[in-house]
Amino acid sequence: MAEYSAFSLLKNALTGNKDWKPAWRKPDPKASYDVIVIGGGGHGLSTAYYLAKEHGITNVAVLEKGWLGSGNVGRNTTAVRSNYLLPANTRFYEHSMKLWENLSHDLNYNVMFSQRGCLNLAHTPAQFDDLARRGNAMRHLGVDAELMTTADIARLVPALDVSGSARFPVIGGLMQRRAGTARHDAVAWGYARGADRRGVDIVENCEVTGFLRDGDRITGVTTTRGEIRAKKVALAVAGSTGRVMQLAGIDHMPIESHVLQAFVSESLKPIIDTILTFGMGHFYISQSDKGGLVYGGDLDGYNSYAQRGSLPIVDEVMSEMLALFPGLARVRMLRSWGGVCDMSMDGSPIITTGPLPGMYLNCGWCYGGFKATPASGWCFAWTIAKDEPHEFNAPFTLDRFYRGLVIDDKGQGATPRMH
Amino acid sequence: MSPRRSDAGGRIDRLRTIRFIFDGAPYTGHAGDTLASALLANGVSLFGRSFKYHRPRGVLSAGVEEPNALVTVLRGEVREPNIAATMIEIYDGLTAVSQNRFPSLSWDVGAVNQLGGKVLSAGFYYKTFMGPVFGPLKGTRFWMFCEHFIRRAAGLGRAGTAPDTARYERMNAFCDVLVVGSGPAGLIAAKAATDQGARVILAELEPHFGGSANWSGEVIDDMPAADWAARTAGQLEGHDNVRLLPRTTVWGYYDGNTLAALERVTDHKETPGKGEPRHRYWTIRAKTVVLATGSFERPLVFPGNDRPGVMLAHAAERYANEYGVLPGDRIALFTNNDSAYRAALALKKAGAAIVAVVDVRPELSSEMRELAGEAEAEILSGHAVVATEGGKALSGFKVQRFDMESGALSGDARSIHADCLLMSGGWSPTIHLASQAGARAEWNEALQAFLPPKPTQKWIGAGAFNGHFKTLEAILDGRNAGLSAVGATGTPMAYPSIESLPGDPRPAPVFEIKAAGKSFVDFQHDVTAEDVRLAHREGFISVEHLKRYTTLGMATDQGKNSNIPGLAIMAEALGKPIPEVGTTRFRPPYSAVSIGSLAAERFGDIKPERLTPMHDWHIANGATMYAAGLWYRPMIYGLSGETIEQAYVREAKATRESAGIVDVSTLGKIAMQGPDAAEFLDRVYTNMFSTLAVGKARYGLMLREDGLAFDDGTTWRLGEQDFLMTTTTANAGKVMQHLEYYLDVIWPELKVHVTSVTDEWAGAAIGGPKARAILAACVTGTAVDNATLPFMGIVRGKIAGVPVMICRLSFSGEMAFEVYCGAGYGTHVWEALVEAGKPFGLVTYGLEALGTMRIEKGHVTGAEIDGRTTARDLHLDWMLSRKKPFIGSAMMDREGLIAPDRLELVGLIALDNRPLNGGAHVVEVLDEANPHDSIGHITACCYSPALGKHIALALIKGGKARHGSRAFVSDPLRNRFGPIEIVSNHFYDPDGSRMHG
Amino acid sequence: MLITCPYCGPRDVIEFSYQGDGNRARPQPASQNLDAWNAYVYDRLNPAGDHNEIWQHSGGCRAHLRVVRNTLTHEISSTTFARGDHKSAARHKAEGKS
Amino acid sequence: MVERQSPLEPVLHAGSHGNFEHGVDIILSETQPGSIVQLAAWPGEEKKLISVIRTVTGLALPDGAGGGSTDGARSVFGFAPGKFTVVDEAEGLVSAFAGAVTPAIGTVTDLSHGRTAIRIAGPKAEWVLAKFFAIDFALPAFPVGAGRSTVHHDVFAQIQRTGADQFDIYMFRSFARSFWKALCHASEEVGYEVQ
Repeated sequence: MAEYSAFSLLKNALTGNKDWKPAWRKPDPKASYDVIVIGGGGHGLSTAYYLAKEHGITNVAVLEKGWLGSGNVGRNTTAVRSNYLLPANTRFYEHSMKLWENLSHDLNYNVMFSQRGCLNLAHTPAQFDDLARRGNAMRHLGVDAELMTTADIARLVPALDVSGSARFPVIGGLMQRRAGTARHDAVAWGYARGADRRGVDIVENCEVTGFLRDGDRITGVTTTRGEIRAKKVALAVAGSTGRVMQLAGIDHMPIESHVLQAFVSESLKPIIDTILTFGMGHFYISQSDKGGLVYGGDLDGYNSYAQRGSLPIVDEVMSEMLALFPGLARVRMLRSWGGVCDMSMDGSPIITTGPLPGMYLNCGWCYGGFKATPASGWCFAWTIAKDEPHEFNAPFTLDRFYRGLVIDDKGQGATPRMH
Repeated sequence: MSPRRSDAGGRIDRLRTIRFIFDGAPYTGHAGDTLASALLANGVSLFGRSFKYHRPRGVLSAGVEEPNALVTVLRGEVREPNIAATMIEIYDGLTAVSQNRFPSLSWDVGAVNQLGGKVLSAGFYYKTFMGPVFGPLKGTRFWMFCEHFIRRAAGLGRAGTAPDTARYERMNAFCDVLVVGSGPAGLIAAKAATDQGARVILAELEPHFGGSANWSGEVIDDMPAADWAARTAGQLEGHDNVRLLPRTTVWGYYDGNTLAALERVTDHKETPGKGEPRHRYWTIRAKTVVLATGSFERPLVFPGNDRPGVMLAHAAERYANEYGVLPGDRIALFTNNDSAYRAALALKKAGAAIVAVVDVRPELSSEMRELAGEAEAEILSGHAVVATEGGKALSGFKVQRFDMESGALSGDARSIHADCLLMSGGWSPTIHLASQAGARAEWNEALQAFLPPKPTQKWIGAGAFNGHFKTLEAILDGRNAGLSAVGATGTPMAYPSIESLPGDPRPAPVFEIKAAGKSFVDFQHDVTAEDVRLAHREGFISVEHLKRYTTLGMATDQGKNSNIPGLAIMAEALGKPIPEVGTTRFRPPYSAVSIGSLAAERFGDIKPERLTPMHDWHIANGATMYAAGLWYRPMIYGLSGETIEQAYVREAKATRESAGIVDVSTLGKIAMQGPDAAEFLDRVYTNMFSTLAVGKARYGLMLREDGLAFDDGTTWRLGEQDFLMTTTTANAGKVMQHLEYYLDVIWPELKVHVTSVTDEWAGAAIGGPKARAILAACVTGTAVDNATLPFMGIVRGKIAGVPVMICRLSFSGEMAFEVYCGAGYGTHVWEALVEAGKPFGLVTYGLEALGTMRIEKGHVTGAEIDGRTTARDLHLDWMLSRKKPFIGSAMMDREGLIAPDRLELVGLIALDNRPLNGGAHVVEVLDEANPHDSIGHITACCYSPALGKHIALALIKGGKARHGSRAFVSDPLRNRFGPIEIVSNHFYDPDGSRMHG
Repeated sequence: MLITCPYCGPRDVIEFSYQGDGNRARPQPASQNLDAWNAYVYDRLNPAGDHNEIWQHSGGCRAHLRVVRNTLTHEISSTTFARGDHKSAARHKAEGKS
Repeated sequence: MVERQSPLEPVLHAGSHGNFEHGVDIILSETQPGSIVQLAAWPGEEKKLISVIRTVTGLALPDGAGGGSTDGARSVFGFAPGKFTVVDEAEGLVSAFAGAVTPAIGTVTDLSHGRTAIRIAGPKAEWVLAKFFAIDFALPAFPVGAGRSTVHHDVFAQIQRTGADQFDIYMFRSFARSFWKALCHASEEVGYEVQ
């Protein structure tokens, strides 16, 4: 398939854009594959891409029950960062960051990764110390981080209320310059196109309805488009993990499904040039290239598979937004949507072999899934190809909870809605 | 009278002239005008610029769906961007400016983008800007360089940074019936329900009730429809069981029949009344909702359909009938259905010349031919518009023969001179709220529209919302809806007499005329029919992919104009019927909602302030306050010229040398009463409480169920069945919920009541060598000597006539006492203690000195009990009873929780005598350039007056085993590196001789 | 979303706090069965459909409730006191019916 | 006897405020009762507790959740299963109950200092309260005497309707000043008087 470039754009413009080919094929599923990846979201697609690219495994099908990227890859606030507290998380997300930094070239698809920085605000000395602890932890793992004074912050985000009279005055912040935002849909489409070009079958509108078993071993799946056998069946269905695992007869998991809402304002001329997070509540905001303010806050806080938000969270998020940006009261919220998150018991993901023979599991992304997309696929592909985890995902096991080896960045314990 | 204004008709008040400013130029209009109608009346045709190509745009509609005529309203420094001119009621002094143009609306350099035309096709961003693989612009740099310019070209209006001085308010409402929309259907529904005595709310997003009745020109019950609507609304006003909400957009349909609505209370006023909110955010919990939200007219897709002067047919009809404004002198219509003919006649009556009616349908009904004849309009049936002419204003258009079946054009193009072209592509019911409520719309082939889904919540549809476009149907619908909403079955009513023009609501299935030139589907985002077909070629065929790839439907009108045409074009490309392409599910909000209204009462007041009883005293006595959660606590009581460090060092020093007093009222306090209270405490604390004697207190530790440390504090046994538990300030709420959960869900058989009494008691901790003497000097009714009041003992007495409870316990490490009294007496007792302390050199101290002394003692707080540490990590394992199970006991010994490499609490001493920083890390091997291999971090630090050193508490791998060893503090963030000694966390008076006295 | 507290009546979800999967059984306090403890603390039933949940009416009477709620539609089919039926609750239900 | 200090003292400005030119529709005051007591019965003991309340206060509790009554000087209402708030203008209500409510019946908790009582009265009382609390204040849904437990964001409140257009709000003392300010702010629109 033709490379994308400024030249190909010009050439096609001259021929009235008549010659563009589909970004990915629409094949019918074959009877069997080496690997089936369930879930045509960011993680499933990147898994297929890296299976082909890094491990030469191309006899692969990605099965998507709806349209490609209909899950959280298309429903998030597009933040990419590796500013975690605990080493296991920082190492993993930093690997992801490195993949992000070359992703557009790698995929020959502009995912618009814009490293405009991510700034966590502190409002009390205690919070500032916590941010310093986190920033130093990052620096000791070779990840960029710096503290910012209120004056620095005022220069970077003039619209922000940094006055001492604020209910929760800004006293400083932690900045990761290499963090940024990307065009979420483009990530799904870019990986899809990349995987497709390497021979992976991407099968949309193909819902998995059950698993084929040989004793304990998973040997394939039944779908709305027929039976498909495979040596290895990999799940990348964060948000629906509970439902799909039930098809495999596993109804208890260290996961709850929760709705996370996101919001977009009407298009505005540039006013916020970084990603910003509030310290006295749960609020984050950035501005898309189209000019919409993209922001969100807390989970709705109860189990749900419905992509429907609840009103109290809307109010909460908006009031936190105006606590930081009192000048934006007359800006208007244009769209809202809800994504279903796999909330794990410690706020960290699961990327592992098993729990059943022939099965591989990638889930528990809470709301860190988007930024993880490259590393998640990369590590999952490794785990599938080699039947053992890479050191980056070795800590993200399923049994870590029982063993007391949790990776709890927020220190909230087994209360998923708090992570 | 301005050129385009008829001298009679409409609901504007011609006697009231209103002056306003648009793009710096002064204009006049009349009371009742919108900015759009007033500007049209002044002959203005250019309203804005499109998003991508910066094409000149006029006004397309007359309502909330307007995609083109967006302006920024200025109120002094405060800016309100992206407001549709069609929704702005003019008032004296209204100032508005156009958007997304530079330097001016008529000369916009951004228009060069139009040259880029085909290159800037859908998805072009994804295909380029990747930049070089090597060199300085590799990675993301090249894209970010380009992005800088792209971002500045994009975006619509500019938001202000000046704080909005307006107020926003919330209103909670409950009703039997919420009626959304006040057209004939909604009005009658509201009336029917109201007459049955139900609690009714009627919400109308426009300033006037009546909907289409205000401009249909029909006659209902022998009076003009507009008068009929006004009369009906008037009748409703008479009842006190109905609330009428004009200017109110119901924008969200949430679970449990909870609806969200925005009332624009004062946007149309020059100055709001005293205390009047700008917006009122209604949260309405309705037993039943009547959806009478009407329908939208659809544009037709043809080359040049975006030129200023091209408008929706009904919009022109509205401007003529409702505002007495003619959008043009020589008007033509282009339609695929009958509704446009009524518009033609209305405009003719208002004084315009109707040059032609272009209808894609080969055959027209005799009624339509008569109407066209009455309008003296040439009929061009079986024709289509293939181009429009003119620059920033329409001067004419071209038509060709058109075959509806094949879509083929034939014959020569003929030019027709006109300054206004009206289009009608059929009507789409406004089903947004029903869709939000949770169900999927269904395609109706005859009406070529999506009709409301089966209700998933308690709502009933009425009128055009149901696809019942005739006023008579709407009124019958409305009545039935209103009645069944309250479970009534009224007597059959006499049909209202309605004079309306004939017309078949069924449009021809024609959405696009394929001819050379840009045909716009999404006007604001400049999405053309070609873009839709390109998306199809590239495989973005699901409706969601179409939306995301082309941005169709993502403009501020949220696809109200573009959804169906876009779907239709994709359907044709796929050779599938429209319903198989699907419709996107609508989500809140129905139309954009001010963020201020959503923050409502929390705008400018995000969180309540929590104050201790002695708060005012602290302020009056020079305390610098510190926000601890919602609480405010003294940080220091600084003397003039003192730095924070000087102040806390002075306070801590004085406390250890003589005495100090601190406000501890914020500590969580929970009354725990009942026969099983002691047993319950044994289960929630790691240590034993059933053995605690009445009149004694004990320090307790709680774990979480997973075996990690949760919270600590002292609990006082005031009676056999009566305990007072104290918690940390930060965890008071969490601990309360924790206890309630176990009593309610896990051990309901336990007879224990827990009540938050945090606010019942004022608390003061007074400590230091002189503390006992100070108490002795002011306490009456009890002795405070060692025998009467031993360590952890409790006595009751009086201070300055007020009953107090005194417990001898120490956080500072000195001989110390906590004095509790009724909160209302807090300041009184505090002042008495301070007074009594004067001869002894008593100081008041704040959180900084408190923190300093606790670090010297090595006590833990939230910085160490951070949700990741165990009792062992904190050297509190001596508190883990082996005699009984307690919450967390079963899980606290799991492999990961006893691993040797866990972070353990230690003390640190800076060997370079320089200040340490909280959050600094600790390393064995110092590498300032590339710090690595952290073995832990500092949780709290201070200058210790007692030791004369800079010290810290830290969580370090290996912990105790490292006591006496050396390491380095590594704080690259603040460039602070240096040698430290790792010691026990008990820096000061480790054997506690001072507090035991 | 509205939750009908057996004591307070229908109240907005803003008054409630979610306490999670109501199917979990806590082992006897003295139990040494670590797997049972782990399952209790970490494993959740997470059905797509009716779910038996614990909520606290923390912004009201503070009682804990057992709620059966559909996780696909958020429809609530039953709400009772978690600690078992209570006289005043019975009275409220009666009023509700009448 | 020592004066109890009110948390509202510095912010309670007697007189008319806001949009009062056309008369005030709201009257705000702090009732400063001498006693606020919480009584809680063990499951099954509610009836006994209710009769104790009757003997001590002379107030009969109507049947039903949230039921309550008031005689002006004394008020009582249920706010949770088996739990009641009893208020008296005079001090000493705790000791009155201490003996009467035996350990077998339930518990007595003194909240006389811990809760602040704010009274809002006037034709717009329902309107102003509806700005804060998501409960139905209409008379049929919230009869005179009845009590409700509810919350405005972080501020818990027990509200008793003590008249057709009069409500008494009991809230945590530490939040009272903040809430009072908000209440005044919300009343400006209709004009209010502070007594």
